[in-house]
Order: sequence, then structure tokens, then C-alpha cells
Amino acid sequence: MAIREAASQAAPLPEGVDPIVNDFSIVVATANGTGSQTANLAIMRAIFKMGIPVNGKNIFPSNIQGLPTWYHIRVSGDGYVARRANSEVLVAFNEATAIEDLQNLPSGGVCIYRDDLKGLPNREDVSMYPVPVVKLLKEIGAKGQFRDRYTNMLYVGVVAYLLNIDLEKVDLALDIHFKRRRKLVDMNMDVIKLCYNWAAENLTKTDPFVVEPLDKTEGKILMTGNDAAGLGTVFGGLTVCTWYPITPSTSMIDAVNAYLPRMRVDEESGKATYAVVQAEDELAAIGMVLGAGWAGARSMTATSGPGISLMSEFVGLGYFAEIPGVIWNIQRVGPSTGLPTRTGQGDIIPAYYCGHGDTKNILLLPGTIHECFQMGTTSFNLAEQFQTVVFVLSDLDLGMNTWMSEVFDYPEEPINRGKVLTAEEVEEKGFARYKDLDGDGIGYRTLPGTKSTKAAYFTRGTGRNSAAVYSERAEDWLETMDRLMRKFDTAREAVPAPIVEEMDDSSYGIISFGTTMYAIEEARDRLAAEGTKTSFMRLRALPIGQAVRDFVAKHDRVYVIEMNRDGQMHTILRDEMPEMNMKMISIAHQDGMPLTARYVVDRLNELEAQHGK
Amino acid sequence: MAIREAASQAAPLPEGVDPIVNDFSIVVATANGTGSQTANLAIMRAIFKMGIPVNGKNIFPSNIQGLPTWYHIRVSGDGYVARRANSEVLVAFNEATAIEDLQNLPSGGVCIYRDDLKGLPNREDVSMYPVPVVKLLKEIGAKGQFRDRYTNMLYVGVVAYLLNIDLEKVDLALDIHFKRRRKLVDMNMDVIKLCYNWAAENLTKTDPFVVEPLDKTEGKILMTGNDAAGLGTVFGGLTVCTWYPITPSTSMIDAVNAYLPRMRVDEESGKATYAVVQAEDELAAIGMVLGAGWAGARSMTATSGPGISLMSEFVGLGYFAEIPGVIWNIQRVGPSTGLPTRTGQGDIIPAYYCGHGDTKNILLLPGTIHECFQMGTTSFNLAEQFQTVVFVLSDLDLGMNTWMSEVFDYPEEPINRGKVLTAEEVEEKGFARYKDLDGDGIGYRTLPGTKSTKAAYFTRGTGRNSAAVYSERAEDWLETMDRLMRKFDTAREAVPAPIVEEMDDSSYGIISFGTTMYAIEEARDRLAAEGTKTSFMRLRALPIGQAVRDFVAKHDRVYVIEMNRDGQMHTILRDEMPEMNMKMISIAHQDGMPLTARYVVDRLNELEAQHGK
Amino acid sequence: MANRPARGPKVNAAGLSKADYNGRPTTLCKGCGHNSISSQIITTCYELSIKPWDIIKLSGIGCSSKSPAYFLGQSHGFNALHGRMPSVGTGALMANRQLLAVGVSGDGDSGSIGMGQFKHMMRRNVRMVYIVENNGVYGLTKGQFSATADEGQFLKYAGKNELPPIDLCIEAIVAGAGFVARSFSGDAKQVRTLMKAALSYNGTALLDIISPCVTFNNDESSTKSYPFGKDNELPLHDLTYVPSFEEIEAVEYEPGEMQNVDMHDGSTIQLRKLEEDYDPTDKMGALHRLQWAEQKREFITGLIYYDDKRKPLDEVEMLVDEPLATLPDEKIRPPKEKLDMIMNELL
Amino acid sequence: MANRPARGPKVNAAGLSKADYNGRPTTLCKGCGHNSISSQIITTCYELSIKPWDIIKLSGIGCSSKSPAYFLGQSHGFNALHGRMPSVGTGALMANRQLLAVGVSGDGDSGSIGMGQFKHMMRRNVRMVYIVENNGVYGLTKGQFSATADEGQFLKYAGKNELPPIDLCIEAIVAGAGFVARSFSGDAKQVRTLMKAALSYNGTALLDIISPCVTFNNDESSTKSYPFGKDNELPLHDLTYVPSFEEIEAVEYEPGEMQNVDMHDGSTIQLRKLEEDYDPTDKMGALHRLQWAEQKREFITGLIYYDDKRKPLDEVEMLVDEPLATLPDEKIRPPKEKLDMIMNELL
Ligand SMILES: Cc1ncc(C[n+]2csc(CCOP(=O)(O)OP(=O)(O)O)c2C)c(N)n1
Ligand SMILES: Cc1ncc(C[n+]2csc(CCOP(=O)(O)OP(=O)(O)O)c2C)c(N)n1
Ligand code: SF4
Ligand code: SF4
Ligand SMILES: [Mg+2]
Ligand SMILES: [Mg+2]
Repeated sequence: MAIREAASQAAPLPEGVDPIVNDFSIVVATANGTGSQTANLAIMRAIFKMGIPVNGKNIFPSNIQGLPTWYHIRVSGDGYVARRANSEVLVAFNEATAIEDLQNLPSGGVCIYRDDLKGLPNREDVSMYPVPVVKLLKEIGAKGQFRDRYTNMLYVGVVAYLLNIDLEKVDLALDIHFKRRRKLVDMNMDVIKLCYNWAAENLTKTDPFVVEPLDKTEGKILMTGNDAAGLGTVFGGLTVCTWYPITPSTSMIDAVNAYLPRMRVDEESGKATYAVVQAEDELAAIGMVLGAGWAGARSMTATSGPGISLMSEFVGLGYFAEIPGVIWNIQRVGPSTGLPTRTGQGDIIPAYYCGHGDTKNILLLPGTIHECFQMGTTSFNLAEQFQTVVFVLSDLDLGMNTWMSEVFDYPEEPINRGKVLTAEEVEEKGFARYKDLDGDGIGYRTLPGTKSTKAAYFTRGTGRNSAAVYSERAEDWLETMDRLMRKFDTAREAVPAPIVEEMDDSSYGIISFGTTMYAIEEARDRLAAEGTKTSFMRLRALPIGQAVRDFVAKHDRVYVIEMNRDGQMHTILRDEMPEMNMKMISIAHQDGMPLTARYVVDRLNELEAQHGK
Repeated sequence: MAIREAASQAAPLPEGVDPIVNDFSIVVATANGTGSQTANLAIMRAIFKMGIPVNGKNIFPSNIQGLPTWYHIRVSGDGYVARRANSEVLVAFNEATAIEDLQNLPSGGVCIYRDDLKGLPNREDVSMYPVPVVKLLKEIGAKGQFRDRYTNMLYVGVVAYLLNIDLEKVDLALDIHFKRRRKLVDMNMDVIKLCYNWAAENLTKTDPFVVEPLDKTEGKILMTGNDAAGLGTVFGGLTVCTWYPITPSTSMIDAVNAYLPRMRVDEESGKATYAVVQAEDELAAIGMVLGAGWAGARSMTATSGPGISLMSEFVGLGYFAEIPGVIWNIQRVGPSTGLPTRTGQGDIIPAYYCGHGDTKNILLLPGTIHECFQMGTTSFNLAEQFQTVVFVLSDLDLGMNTWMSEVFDYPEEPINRGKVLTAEEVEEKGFARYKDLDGDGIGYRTLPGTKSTKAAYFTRGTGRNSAAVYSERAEDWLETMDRLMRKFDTAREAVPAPIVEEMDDSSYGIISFGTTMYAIEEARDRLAAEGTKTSFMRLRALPIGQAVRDFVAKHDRVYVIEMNRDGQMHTILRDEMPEMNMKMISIAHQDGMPLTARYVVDRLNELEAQHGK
Repeated sequence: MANRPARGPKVNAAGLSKADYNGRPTTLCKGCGHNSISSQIITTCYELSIKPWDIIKLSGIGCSSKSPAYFLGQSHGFNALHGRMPSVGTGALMANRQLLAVGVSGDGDSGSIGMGQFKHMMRRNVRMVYIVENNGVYGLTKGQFSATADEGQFLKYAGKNELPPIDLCIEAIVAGAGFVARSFSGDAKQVRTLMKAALSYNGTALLDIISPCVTFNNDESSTKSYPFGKDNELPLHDLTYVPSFEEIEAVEYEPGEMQNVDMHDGSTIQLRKLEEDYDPTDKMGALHRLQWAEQKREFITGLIYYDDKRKPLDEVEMLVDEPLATLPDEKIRPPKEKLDMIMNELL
Repeated sequence: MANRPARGPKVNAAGLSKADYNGRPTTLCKGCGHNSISSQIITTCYELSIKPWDIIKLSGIGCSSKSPAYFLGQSHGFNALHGRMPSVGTGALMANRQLLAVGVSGDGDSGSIGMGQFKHMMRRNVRMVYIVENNGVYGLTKGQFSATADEGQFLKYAGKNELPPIDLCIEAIVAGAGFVARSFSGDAKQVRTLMKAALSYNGTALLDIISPCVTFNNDESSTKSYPFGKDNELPLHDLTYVPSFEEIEAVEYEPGEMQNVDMHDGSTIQLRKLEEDYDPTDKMGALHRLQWAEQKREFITGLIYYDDKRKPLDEVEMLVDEPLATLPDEKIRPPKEKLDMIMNELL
């Protein structure tokens, strides 16, 4: 197969039709395990490279091969990246779901489909473009495992032609994807061009959807949240990373494993300044994190719901014995095994109270991939400053899907190792591990290996006095537990502050956290366009501080929006602000799919009709 | 040593002193592992047999031998059984704590002490009675391991003489304790009488404390909550019991193991109608419970805080896959290993939300040993009716200490196996495991072994439709989760109702649960005597039903009293009743010791000064 | 139902066709070793005429553990938690000792997170067939090394495996198991024969079946791959399972060539020795052979160890014959007199 | 500090007296085997002149696991969770590979709840001395059978033990451990010698020390009791530990009577054989001997198995020499150029 030239002309718009430019969604329906991800990323990245904001979401099954999977690409000149319930452009390449997929298309939509799909009806109100896959594959001469791969490239060519995607940008996209291995790029481009040409010759565009170059992605990157988080921990000073595979956290560890050897090998010795240990299960993973944290490492693990449940006993130990450690919980849908490849925010209460007895843990709540990167540092800093377990609650949508972002700045947050005494300090001032010398609830600790006979203390999960000596005395217990509460209160203003976007004369406030912000931002714009002004606070951590109280105080009603069934954040916020609790109204919804702006607008309007005057 | 006769006369009261009759506390200070429990129980039971209400609390260390332990016996003609902070009568037999123990005595108190304690000061304001232990032991001729045992009996004799305890009742108490093994009883009685006689000859009573026979314990039993709970499960139809040792739950299993072979061996075959399996850990214990519950057993395990943490993942599975199982959590003080031999109520939130994702579990909250017995049936019934994990939250105080109770009635609650279809029913009506046919959120299930080819279904922790077929569809997920919520709501009025004691014109309400009721009852009487009337609701289960709402609605202020740091029940109640949340005021205190009436009165008065008008 | 109905040869003694033992369509990868094992379970149960309601299927989490959805669709199944199938199975079999049980697990499920439960199930000797579908990787999470992966093995995604493999047969034997076999999912006949024998065994029967993951670990350099298995399988013996209701065929063999193992339910396993000295009833010999095989990268298969002296847990617990699950109320709630008796003791 | 200070013979080469290695007063029962082991740890560290800050002590939960509070009071200690000492130790030693580590666990802690972590620590070969204070019962919860209790044993409280014991030495060997020893807390000299050798070992060194629970399991009918141990201890060899800085004494022995094991730090273990054929470097022989001992109720002690071919985890991970814990900020946060490089790739 020789390198081909593509037809120079993009598909002409049908006459008399107003183009719909840079504002639609594409959904590619394929089967799992066929490698369609490369094709989908190529389409998305090419559009991105044309300067148009995009977002890609993979809706995949809990399976390795053969089950339906959908890739959603949102194209939005206005920069909206939330999921949309319905896509206008369908690539129907999976027989198993094609009929239903076609049904879901809105009137006026586009259906690009394999011409060998059985039983696919024709829809008059949809532009139907058949692709003769077998014929084209034969033309290419693809055999064996290449058939699947090239099948995916076929639709790239057709989509590019129909939507007017610049083939040079497709080439660029593949170049990035294949890490400059030109041979691979060229082989794939050949297929794409062949189909592009085939489309130019055989298809007549009857739909209005097109992309047109913009300048809105200059200086921006595309990345998944898990990649960003992994990179963040590498720059955050990670030294011990432990893990046990579980979707959707595994790819964060993949990133850690990819970046560490590139950036953290000691230049002099050629040796590793980090250890990554694949544990036998989550109990061991968190045990290693705490052992390492105790001995002075910046240690972390990544997991998801079932892992959190298994880690509970150790988290309680970390809270009580005051040991730093970081747990990234890339949330999926629970309870139990639940929907392991779907997104949600259902572990807020389980993480906040993780452990038995009275525990309360610090939670970080990233909402952007940039925050995933930043919290790589922040989480370790907080864990070491507060000598406790810190959770970072990302989710599958943020972690595994591909998002735009400004280029990450070099972290301005310095590495903070917390209150650790040196041998000299111990010799000079003495040492009582759990004494609250500064009134902030935080004691001073020493690390094993500190060269002083006075530096040692005994760490345990049982009652103790402020000198770390075993104690069952009621007073010692009360002192310890009160101090832990005081420490937690100190954390309120030390954790990342919420982000607030206020509008003057707003009718009400909205509080959310994490990835719901994308649907909410879009919803707020729509509401504003309809005349309803809203203010928005996005939480980035628990426990809450004064800013949250102020925000709630300012508004008559505050809607707390989250992706779970029970309104877990709503519960926590009402508990924290009992005097304002009736102002806070819960919007809790979890069906495994990222929230849409439509849903948010409808629910807000519906509830406003009830609660607003 | 021949059987002795005791001096016939009890100690005469000092002249001109008003006796304090049946209203004081005794504390016996010894070292752990010396077998003093037999002596302490003998004293308590003898007083009980004299018709006087008593309660015994063992304050023991997390240790096997040699550390201080205190046994508190409350003697109360009025029937109060809560702990009192200070005891009037001290038996100081432990050198390690004697000085401090003596300091803690109120003026006018009694100190019976070994005369060989070093450094014990004399307190002028206390009646001091030395006991020449070595001399008496020599007289008895006790050697080796008998020295320890008889040392304890020495103080029984002295206490009996000084307090006027009927020696025949002491004999009776030992007879019960040693299960009618007269030889043992007689040997011990000999020692007791010797010391009684010695006391009669050598001690002059200078204090006013005496017991006098009453008729208030007729038809009453003395038992620990764990014994009662164990017995309750045996009558509740327990078939599979799994466990892993942990204080303070182990003695509940000991009771199960003691009662089952006596009562549940099949008469025809001589074989067991139950299985008790000691698991390798708590993960296995709960796994077995769920496996057994799934296959149709009435299954349970007993554990404490650390066990609950380890069980979280399985509890979430039980909630979501809808499998019956019962967990008795005999609470001790957490977080973490905490104070393993001290009492608390810190696992309310951890148990209620146990599991990741959105879970909510049914909790039973026994407050009396009779309820421990009854909930042996109720817990299985609810687990099978609601096809879910049910927690019973007892605590160390209730479970391991000795309480009075009316004789238990034969359970009136019939055994309820919930919605289980037979082969015939399946064949006739068909079967869809998770379909809500009755609108109560509860589906019908079949048991493995049901002789129909249509009876089978596949149980799993992943998403499914109402026919139990794997599903990742958003609608199926929502349907399942909404139904689970509906089921939980159905439980509200099916769980044991709260117990209410209202006073007319009460100034405020009090809500509590479990063993805090004893201090609260006493406190309410005292407050009433001071002119403050209160109403009291004791919760016996979560989730709450209408009765709780009504109670809160009726009062201007409701104090929620519990033994933990964070006011966990208060948090849950406020979440459940947001519109009344500012009425509910938290009194949360946990230092490992059972609550006292004094504490309750003081806190209520203090808070009323703030919140009352 | 004991007699074959008239419908012809397409049904078994239980009156069921083979299709009655099917499950839902598999969603595992094409060619996955686990699918062959599912087929053998279907065939085995069909051939043994097991009634679907007499058997339960249990599993943990993984591709392997998903497979119970794909066989015996008319039998109750429980897909439990990662590594926790043994405890769930133990509970279920305490509740109903009359059930036959087939547990399916993976090497990650049993060797990594489930090591504790695996070992303790073997110790307890719960009456159950315990199948490990062993592929040396975590399939469902896309190809990390599990605890049975070869030392020094290299995978593109997972890198180099630096840790020594855990041999689940050795683990089972030293933990007290009395029926320990290794097989290869490519060897359908042996798998089936072992399964039948395992279902007759009065305790926990471990079948450690090498079951290649065609997607993540099927290079011939891996001892868990098809190519390696096909080229290197070294059966210790030819096995025949003779159910209790059949006569043992008398065939002439050289002395010492044949070994019969009589099982508690009257069935027999006939072993025609391929490796002369191998005697599966010799515990130390078995351990020795397994160690040796590991050192030499030999892929021995067959009934590695057999011993039936230990009682299964339900007998140790001296359970009544009927399932505890369905005892009538009178049997599980003692009469009033018994409560009165206790109360009297406490009065 | 290398030279002995002038104070006289009461201090070691580190300038410390034996009392400097004490912990808080024990709260275990009088006569508990665990107390003797604590004493031997104290003596060993004193004799080896270990600086208190160079060693950490770790444990799970149980009477045994409490004991780290009672020795090395000037060293950091971590009394973790039940059964989870191995993971905590692994983490700590990743954070600081320069530390010596002594882990103390119990038979319940390691054999029951901790089986998984126990096995996987052996696989990982984390550099640490792993002591199991093995008494066949759960001491702290008052006398239930643990996984190492004798089969058929009877205890008044716990009844009859129906399950076969787990042999932690066998478990360790089959999981890949290279230093596996059994001893008796009543044999102070052997315990001490093994401990010194274990501290020199370049990986996980298991010391399975039978340590009687005088309160709950000390009847001579128990293989974990003092009377049984005293009457039946069968040392496989006489052991001498020769630290790297000492000359090996040349003594005349019969050929084959003496075996020297050279350790990676230059020290040597001298074995004078008491059991003629026993060679602790032969894995199969070791397993065989252990199996045999179990069957015959023999109480063999000594260095059961030794092999130093596997790298410890810190070497597998190729860690820098300095502790990761105290690397300066520049070493744990890459420079700006590296971030720019990545960002450029993504642009
Ligand atoms: C507690 C928990 N941790 C992690 C996971 C993620 N997980 C699912 S399957 C699997 C590995 C399965 O490997 P294996 O048992 O070998 O089965 P295979 O897929 O190879 O057949 C893991 C780690 C989980 N489901 N639950
Ligand atoms: C998760 C958990 N389960 C149970 C317990 C209760 N527990 C404390 S010590 C112990 C057994 C210890 O036995 P072993 O390890 O043999 O130590 P020994 O006391 O015999 O030295 C148990 C079950 C606990 N602390 N944590
Ligand atoms: S990933 Fe591997 S184990 Fe899983 S189904 Fe595919 S081939 Fe089988
Ligand atoms: S109970 Fe046993 S193990 Fe525990 S301290 Fe006492 S003797 Fe030792
Ligand atoms: Mg596998
Ligand atoms: Mg023990």
C-alpha cells in the first residue's frame, strides 16, 4: 500500500442548508477490545488541533473484548465540555447496538454506518451514509489482526471528509498518539486517506454539521485526569507508591509507572528515588502506605470503592495514630462492585467517615485535570502537615476521559514535610510525640533513623498519653480525641479553598464538586440566557471552612448537586451548617453517566418552581 | 480445713450513727488474672438474693494478668443501676493502685485493705479496716495457686461482716456460680466464714453502710447482655454462626457455644441443627454469614469495631445483592484498636453507612439484657424479611457486665423467614428475583436447592435488572437503587419502635439509645425532684419512623445523649429531620466509662441554661 | 426420573438435554481458556446427570469468576467478592450440606488477595470443587502479573516479574487438602475426568487448571500460554473416572502400571501410570514432584495428590442430614421448657 | 564510637549498657514465653552493639505483638493491626532501606488473619527479621485455637481442635523465603544465635519460635508447651554465629560434621551437625524433614532452610542508597524542564 494523496476538497454543504458549525457531538459505537480508541482519539485530537474545544468520553463495559462501547466527542466552539445526552453524529460500527443507537439520534442527525449491519432500518429524518467496510478492507489488503485496526481507521476517513476535518491535523494527532513513530502514522494515514477519497467520490453530504478552524486551543493540552494525577504525584515528591489493580484507578498507577523512571532516577547513581510496589490486595497496599508514611516517605496508593472498604481499618489507624498517607479514590459507581466502568461520586460519606469509632478524614476534590496535577503536591503536603490520611476523590469521568487544559505550571506550592524534629532538636528541646505545643492540634513527630536516643516513640492504635505511652485513662483518651478534633478544625482553612463564581442579583446558589461543574457551568449559562442568574461554589476539599458558610449565608437557597443517590455531600454540609440547613436543597442523581447540562437546568427549574417564591 | 460456723452476729452499727441502707457503691480493686471475679460476683449475687437491686461493672485492662482491674457493685434499694463516679466502699487489694483508690474515696467512706500494702496513708475521714492477708492465708493453709483464689474470698468474708450481708445468700450465690458443685462451694465458704469470724472478733464497725433485706428482686435474674444475646439467637432460630475472637464480643459466642449443644441437638438423630465456625478473620466470618444467608440459613457473626471495618466490603455486597445476615457489634471504644476493654457507642455512623457507595443499613439498638434476648429473634426476622444485613449494636457495658432483669418470656415474635418462594410457587407464578411486586421494595427470593429449573438466579454485586441479569443500563441501575431506598423506607415502621416515657408539662425531651438509659433514668428522677420534668425516648432501631418525628415535634428542645465524640446519632437524626434540626442538641461524651447520672444532670442543666429560655 | 425417558439419546438420566446445562452467552474473549473450562463443566454435569437444583456455583472476581454466568443457567450462582469465594462457599455449604458446589476462581483471586481464604478453606475441607482458572495474570484488569506468574517473565505492559510464582497445588497440599489436581484447559478429557472425580470427593477438591489468557499472556515464553501448554503438558497418568453405578472394566496391565483410587461414594479413579514411580497418595512424593517440576519448568498434570482420611467440615460439625436452611421452625426454636430451664438456673 | 569507651565492661561497642536496650516493664503473664524472647532481643542487640536508632520494631496485634513495647525502648516501634505487620514493615523499609527491622507476630496474627500478608512478605523478600512467637493459641483473646494448634488437641475452654496445624516454616519456604528457622523460647542460646544470623540476612528471615502461653496452653500434651518443648526439643545442629569482624575459630571436626554458611555481610553461621544428613541449603530436604517432623510430632529446631540467591525487595526496586524518607526536595521534585518536556509532548 503506497502513501496516498487525499482528495483536496472537503464535502460541500447541501444547498440552502445553514451549516451547524463547531457545535455538536459525535458518538462512535464499536465493540470493546477492537482498538477503536486510537481512531476516536485521532478524530478528537485533530479537531482539537484545529483550535476547536473538545472533550472525549469513553462509555465502556466491564469487559475485555466484544461488548458494546461508545466514544462520545463533544465539539463546542463555546468551550463546553459536559456530556450531552444525545449526539447528532453517529458512527454505527457495532451490530449489537446499531438499531438502538440509530433510534437515539435526534431528527436531522447523521448516521455513518457499516453497510453490512443487519436489520438497520432507514431513517428518513437522518442523513444516512453507508460505508462498505469489507470492500474497502479488501482494497487495502488488510488481513488478520489488521482488519480490526483498519476498520476503525475507515470511519476516521469518512468522518473527516463529511465534517471537514483537516487531514493534516489528523496526521498530527496520530503523530502524537504514536509518539512520532512515523511508520505507524503513515500506515494509518494511508487507510484514512483512501476512505476520505472514497467518501469524496461516493457520498453526497446531506447534513449541516461541520467544523471550522478556531483559535481556542492554543497552548492547551489534552490529557486524562489519571495521567495528570500520576504526573502530579511525581512532582509532588512521591517516594513510595503501592497499589492493587482496580478500574478506574489502574491507569493512574500506569501514569506513575511511566513518568517516574523518566523523571525521578537519581542522576548520580542511576537508581530510583522512589519505590512502586504492586501489593497482593488493598489491605496490604494501605498497610505499606502507612508503614512508609510513618518512616518518613511521601506515600500513596490509588484505588476505587471496594478498595476503600477494605482499607477502612487501616484508615482508622492512620487517623488515630496520626500517620501521613494519601489515598486516591478514583470513584466508580457503588455500592459493592456496582458499575465498575461507570462514573459517580458515591464515596463522599464512606471516605469522610472511613474507619470505625469517631473518625473524620480530609478529602480533596479535584474538578479539573490541572487540579489533579496540583493535588499531587497538595495531598502529600496536607498528609504530612496534618499527620493523617488524606483522600483525593477523583472519579472515572475525570480520571479516564480526555480533557483539555492550559499547560500545567510548575508547582508553586513548595514541598512541605510538616512538623518533623531532627536529632538536634530532640536533644535540645525534648520530645513528646502527641503534645499540642502550638495549639493547632498537631504534635511533632520524629522519623525512625533519627540519631538520638530520645527520638524514639511507640506508635499504636490503642489509647496513649501525649508522650505516646500506653494509657487506658479516661482523661488521656479525652485529651487525645479532643486534640484530633482540634486538628481537624485547623485543617478547615488549610485545605484548598472553594472556587466561587458569583453573579450579581443571583436568584440562588449552587454548590458542587468534581466533574459535575462542567454540566453546571453550561447550565448556568443557559439559565442566565433565560434570565435566571445563579452563583456557584465548587468545593475542593472537606472539611469546609468559613468561605462555604459565607456562601450559604448569602443565598436564600443553595442547591447541592452531586452524583450519588443519597445526597452525601448535602448530608455533610447540613451537618456542618445546621443553622442554615433548610436553605440547602439536594440534587442527587447517579446513573453511571456524567451529568448533562440539560438535566441540571431541568432539575433546577423544577425545584425552583417548588422552593423559589 | 473443716467446715466452719460463722459468728452469728453481723457487725453492730457505731452508736449514734444513722445507717445508710441499700444505697451505696462498692469498688473492689485487684489485679487482673487473679480470679477475683468469683469473689465479686459472690458479693453481688448475695446482695441480689437478699432482694436488693444491684448492678456489677468490671473495669478491666486489655491484658491477661497483673494489671489493675476494678469491680463496681452498685447497691440501690431504689433500683438504679447506672455507674456512679465514686464508690463509698473500697476493697483495696491491689498495691499498684491502692493509694489512688483511697484518694478517690469520698469523705465518710470505707476502706477495707490488705494490711501489707506499702505506703498506704491513713485517712482520718474514712473508716479503715486492715485485713491481715498473709496471716489469714497461713491459718487457712492455702498454698500455690490457691493463695490467689483464697485471697479473694478473704475480702468476701470481711465485706459480708461489715455490710451485714447474709452468709446464707453468699452460699447460695456460690452455689449458682459453681453450678451446684457443693465441694467447691463449701471450700470457699469455709474461707469466707473464717474471715467473717476474724472480722467479728477483730474489727469495730465505724461506718454507716449496711444492706437490709428487701423484696425487689423476686423473679428476677442476673445475667450479662452477651449471655442473653447468645441465648436469644439460639431461640431466634440461629443456624449458622461464624466468628473471630475479639473483645468484647467473644463472650457472646461463648454463650452461643454453651447453649446450642444443650438446646439445639436434634432429638432423633443426636446431630446439630446448627453450625458454629471459628473463621480465620472477620472477612471470612462475614463471607460465611452471607454465603449461609444466601443459601437460606439464619446466620450471624459477632464482632467489634475493627471487625466492622474489615467487614465493610461484604456488608456493601449484602446490602446491594440483598442477602440476609446479622452482625452483632459489641461496641468498644474506637477509633482503631482504641480502648478495647472500655465501653462506647462510637460505631453508629460506621455501621449505618457501612460499605462504599450509597448504603444504609438497619441497626438494632438493645438497651436491656431482655432486649438482647429478644433481638436474637428480631434481628434474624428483619434480615430475612428485608433481605439485607442487620446490625445489632450492643456495647461492652451491656454485653460483659451483669444486669438484673425480669425472667425472659418465651419469645412471642414468631420466626419469620421472609419472602421465599417454593418450587411450586415458582413453577406457577414465574420468578423475577428483584421485581417489586408488593410495592414495599422487597422482592421474592428462592433458595439454592429449590427443585425447579426456573428457581435459579445469579447473585452478584454488579448492576443487574429485576430478573437478576447483568446490566450496565442507567435505567436498571436507577430502578435498583430507588427500590433499595424504598425498601429501607419500608423498614422504618417494621423495626422495633422506640420506648417513650413522657411526663406532663415536660420542659424538654431526651433521646438516647442503649445503655445510656440507666444514667438518664436516674438523672430524670433527680431532675424531677428538683422540679424539672422531662420526656424520654429511647431508640431501639434505625432507620427512624414516625414516632421519632412526633416526639421531636412535640418538644421545644430535644437533647440527644450518646457515648461518642462526634454525636453520631445526633448527626443522623438531624439529617433525617432537617426541618426540626435546630431543636436537637447533642450531648456526646466518651471516655470509656459508662455514663453517670451526675454527668447527665450537670450537662442538661448546663445546656438548659444556654438554650432554655 | 432414574430411568431414561423415551425422548431418545439427547437427554441424560435426569431427563435433561445438554443445552439445559448452558448458561448465558459468554462475554469473555474469543479463545479464552476459561471458556473451555465452562464447556467441560457443562459436559460433566450433563454426563453425570446432575439435577440443576442440586448444584451451586460460586466465584470471586475476575474474568474467571465471571464465567459461572456462562454455565449451568438453571443452577443458583453467587459471584461474590474478590478473593472471598471460599468463605461464601463455606457458609452456603453449612446452610445446605446436600448441595454440590463448584467454585471458580482465578490465580489473582486465589493467589493474591485470596491467599488467606484459599488456605483456610483447604484446612477446613469444605465439600466443594475448587477450580482455579490459572493464567498467571489479572485478566479483567488488563494484564498485571498475578502471584502465579513465572519468575523473570516479561510482559510489555507489566514489565518484568521479579517474584517467584506461588504454586497453588503445593499450597493446597501443605494446608491439608486431600484432592489436588493440575490440568490444562486445552486438555478437555483430563479436565472432565478430574472434575467428575472432584465432584465425588468428600472434601475440598482443588483443580488448578492452567487456562491461558489469550489477550494478555499467551506468548509461548509463558508457562501459562497455549503454545507452552500444548508443547509441554506432561500427564503423570491417564485417568478414567468410573461412577459408582458402573462396573470397573477389567483391562490387562503390567503390574504397577495401574492404580485404582476408591472414593467414598463408591466411584473409582483409575490411573494408568505414565510416570512410573508416581503415587498420588504419597504426600511427600507429591510435594517433591511439584517442587521439582517448578524448578525444571515442567508442566505436570493429573491427580497430584489424593487422601481421603480427613472428614469434611459438615461432618466435623456433625450437622443433621437435612439442610439447616430449611429446618422447620420447631427444630430451630427450642420449646418453652428449655427457656424455663435456663431461667431457673439464673433465678 | 567504634572503640569501647573507658567505663569498663558494662557497655558495648556502641557505648551503651544492656539496660539501654530495655523497654517498658512487661505486662505479659509471668513465665510467658514471649518475655524470654524479648530478653533475647535485648541481649542480641546489646551484643551486636546495634545503635537504637538503626533498628525499628514492628508488630501486629496479640500478646506477642504487644511485646515490642517491652524491649528496645530507645528504638522506634509500630504496633500495627492484627495480621498486617508485614505490609507496614514493607512500607517502612521502602521508605528507609537503611533500617534494621525486627517484626514480632503471633501464630494467630500470622497464621490466621495474617496468612496472606505473611506469604506475600516471604515472596517479596523484604529485608527484615520476622519472629513468630508461636504458642498455638490466641493468648490475648483468652485461649482460642489458632491455626498452628495441634490437630485433635483438647482445651477446656476451646474444646477439641479438628483442623490440621499450619506449619509456618513450610509456608515460608514454599512462598520463597530463604532464611527459615525454628526455635524454642526455652532455648535462649539458640534463639540468640539465630537472631544474630537473621539480622545479617539479606532478605526476610523467619524465626518461628515456639513460645508457650503459660496461661492458656501449657499442658504437656500440647506441642507448644514448656514441658513438651523441654522434653522434646531436637536441635538439628549446634549453631554459632561469627560476625564479620571476628575471626572464625578453627576447631577440629569429623569430616561432614561441620557446615559453614557464609552470609552476604561477611558473617558466618557455623553449624555442627547433630542430625547427620541434614543440609539446610537443600530446599526439598528441608520440606521433607518438616513434613516428617509434623507427622511424627518431632520438635526439630535450628536453621531449617538457608538460601541467599534472591535479592531483597529494596534491591529489586533498585533504590538509591539513602533513605527515600529523607531525600532532599530537589531529589523528589523534578526540575521545571522536565515538566516542560512532558507538556510539550502533549501540546
Ligand atoms: C477488592 C477488589 N480489588 C480489586 C478489584 C479489581 N479486580 C477485578 S478482577 C481482578 C483480578 C482478577 O485476576 P484473576 O483472579 O487472575 O482472574 P482473571 O481475570 O485472570 O481470570 C482485580 C484485581 C476488585 N474487583 N475488587
Ligand atoms: C481485626 C481484629 N480482629 C480481632 C482482634 C482481637 N485479637 C486481639 S489479639 C488476637 C489473637 C492474637 O493471637 P496471636 O497472634 O497468636 O498472639 P498471642 O496473643 O497468642 O501472642 C485477636 C484475635 C483484633 N485486635 N483485631
Ligand atoms: S482478558 Fe484474558 S482471561 Fe479475560 S476473558 Fe480475555 S482471554 Fe480470558
Ligand atoms: S495469655 Fe499467654 S501469651 Fe498472653 S501474656 Fe499470658 S502467657 Fe503470654
Ligand atoms: Mg488470572
Ligand atoms: Mg498465639
